[in-house]
Amino acid sequence: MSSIRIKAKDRKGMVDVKCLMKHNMETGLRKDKSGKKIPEHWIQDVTAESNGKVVFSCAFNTSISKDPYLSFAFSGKKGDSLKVSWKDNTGATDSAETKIK
Amino acid sequence: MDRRSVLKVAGVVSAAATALVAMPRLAMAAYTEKAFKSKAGADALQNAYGANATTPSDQVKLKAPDIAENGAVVPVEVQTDMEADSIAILIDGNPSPLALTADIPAGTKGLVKTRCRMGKTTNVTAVVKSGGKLYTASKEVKVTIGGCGG
Amino acid sequence: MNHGMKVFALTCALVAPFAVAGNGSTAEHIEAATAAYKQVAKETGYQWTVTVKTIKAAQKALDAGDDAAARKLAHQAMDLVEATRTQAKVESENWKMRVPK
Amino acid sequence: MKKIIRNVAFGLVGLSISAASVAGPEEDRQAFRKFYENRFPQVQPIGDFQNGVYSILPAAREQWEAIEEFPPYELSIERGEEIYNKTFANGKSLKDCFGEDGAVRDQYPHWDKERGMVVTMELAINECLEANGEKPLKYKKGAMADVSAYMSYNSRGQILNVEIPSDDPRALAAYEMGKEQFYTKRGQLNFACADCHMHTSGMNYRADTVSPALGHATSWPVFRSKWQAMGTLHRRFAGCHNNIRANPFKAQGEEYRNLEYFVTYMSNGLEFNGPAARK
Repeated sequence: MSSIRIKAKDRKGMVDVKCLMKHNMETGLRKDKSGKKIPEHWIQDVTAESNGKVVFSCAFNTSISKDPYLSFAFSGKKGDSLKVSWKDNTGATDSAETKIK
Repeated sequence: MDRRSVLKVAGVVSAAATALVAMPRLAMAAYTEKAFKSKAGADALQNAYGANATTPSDQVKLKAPDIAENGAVVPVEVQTDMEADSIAILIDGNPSPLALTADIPAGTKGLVKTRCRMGKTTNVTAVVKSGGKLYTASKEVKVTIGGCGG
Repeated sequence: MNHGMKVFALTCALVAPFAVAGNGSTAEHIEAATAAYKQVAKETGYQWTVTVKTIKAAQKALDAGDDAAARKLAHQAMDLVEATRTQAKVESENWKMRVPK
Repeated sequence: MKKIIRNVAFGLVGLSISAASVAGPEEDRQAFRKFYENRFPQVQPIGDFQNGVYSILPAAREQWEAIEEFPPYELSIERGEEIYNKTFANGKSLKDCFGEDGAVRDQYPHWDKERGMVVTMELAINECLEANGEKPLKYKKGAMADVSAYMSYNSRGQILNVEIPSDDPRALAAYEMGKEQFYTKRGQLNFACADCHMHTSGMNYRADTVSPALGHATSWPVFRSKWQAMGTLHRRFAGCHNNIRANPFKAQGEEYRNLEYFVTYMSNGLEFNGPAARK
């Protein structure tokens, strides 16, 4: 299952998007039980595409909370597709797609 | 807007440098080491936008709590009715202040909501890039530790 | 320390916690505090985390060869056990006055 | 250290002893509810106490509402749903114990007359697992909190209605034990649940405002920002006891089950709205 949960709703032509991305967002400042620093590991880039066109993109620092939440809005309509994807500092990626409600 | 943070952001540039150098607009906001690892807000803006002269504006709406319930999850919302190209969130007191930059293509609302980590009581600044200029709004968010719940 | 001595130490501890302070080895004092702690817990259900911590600290000091510090901590633990016992006794009636009428 | 002890002991001895309470559970509940109505008249309607400390703290409520926009416990509900629908080795599943969607919150905690004990939902989940040859889950967090979150989510809107059957004096005794727990000072810091969550509710302990106890039982399990994870009610009980330097009791042991019986009964009439996010 994807690490991304998307809720996208058409409100009079504006699509209200809410996403939650499951990710530890390690800051690199935390230590594990043995006192060793846990290396930083975080989502750097998030991109949202609707019907193949980029409608929103952003870059995160490690100061975005664990399991990042992101909300934005763009003009679109019910039934359109919305794909959200992320890439973290290790190069790992994930994406999820939904139909706008 | 807290005056000190304006000064801090604005102080590094000379008065003459208020006009921004025209930058080729990036198609997407992308993580850059230079901007996100900067230790000062002004440097972060310089590295992200090629300029760091800012103007406080009531057109930039920043929603953040006066007292954070938990510094690990502070809800922050930036919204503007201006024609925004980009939105950024700066948390002054964090080791690297720039928390987020968002690219706002045409047809997308000048809005971003997220949850941030804050190490201590400090100013949160919302930055909106519009018409080649940077507009800001900021407020102090208190972070408390202790008691039973925190 | 055999069982008889343990009971003896415990009895001393319960009857007059300070009387025992000058006699016996530090190890015995720690054991007496531990036994008293368990006894009060069994009788009343009242246990303080700080007592356990103090007993552990006493043992650690003893293991490290700091007899004086260990002895002091053992006595502190015994005081805490006594305070726990007092709390249990007083509360067996006093809780009722906090019930709204 | 000695000074603290002396002060504690002095405080204890200094208290006067009042007459024993003789009221029954229903009178208790009404007096309990009235206490909070008088203390927080701004909480309207009374059902809003289901939102815990946010019912009395408008500034914190705004942040909480922002978190509830996409609450972190949704991931837990999903995991819980998977566990709930998973087929056991014997071909059965949790559905065979709790129905298609597990919306059974309003049946717990209840008095089990046959066994003479309070049964909570989490206890019942493990009993179902064990009866079917499955491994029981740990009570405070993880998979148990997830299953509980899923079942709780499906139970939203149910009205708390804990019963203390009058034909079994042991049920009343269990309730009384829970009640005594709630009002009894424990730990080195010498606090009763009621000291913080009743008599100083709404006031600050260092940086934190203490929540009212009315509504305490309506929203579990909870995703706590402090934990960065889910936890059950008994996890929180243990956390509170640790805070006041009292050794916590065992999760799902008699003490905490009876305490849950009491606090849930006190919130009878409120709506169940778990799982929830808390600071």
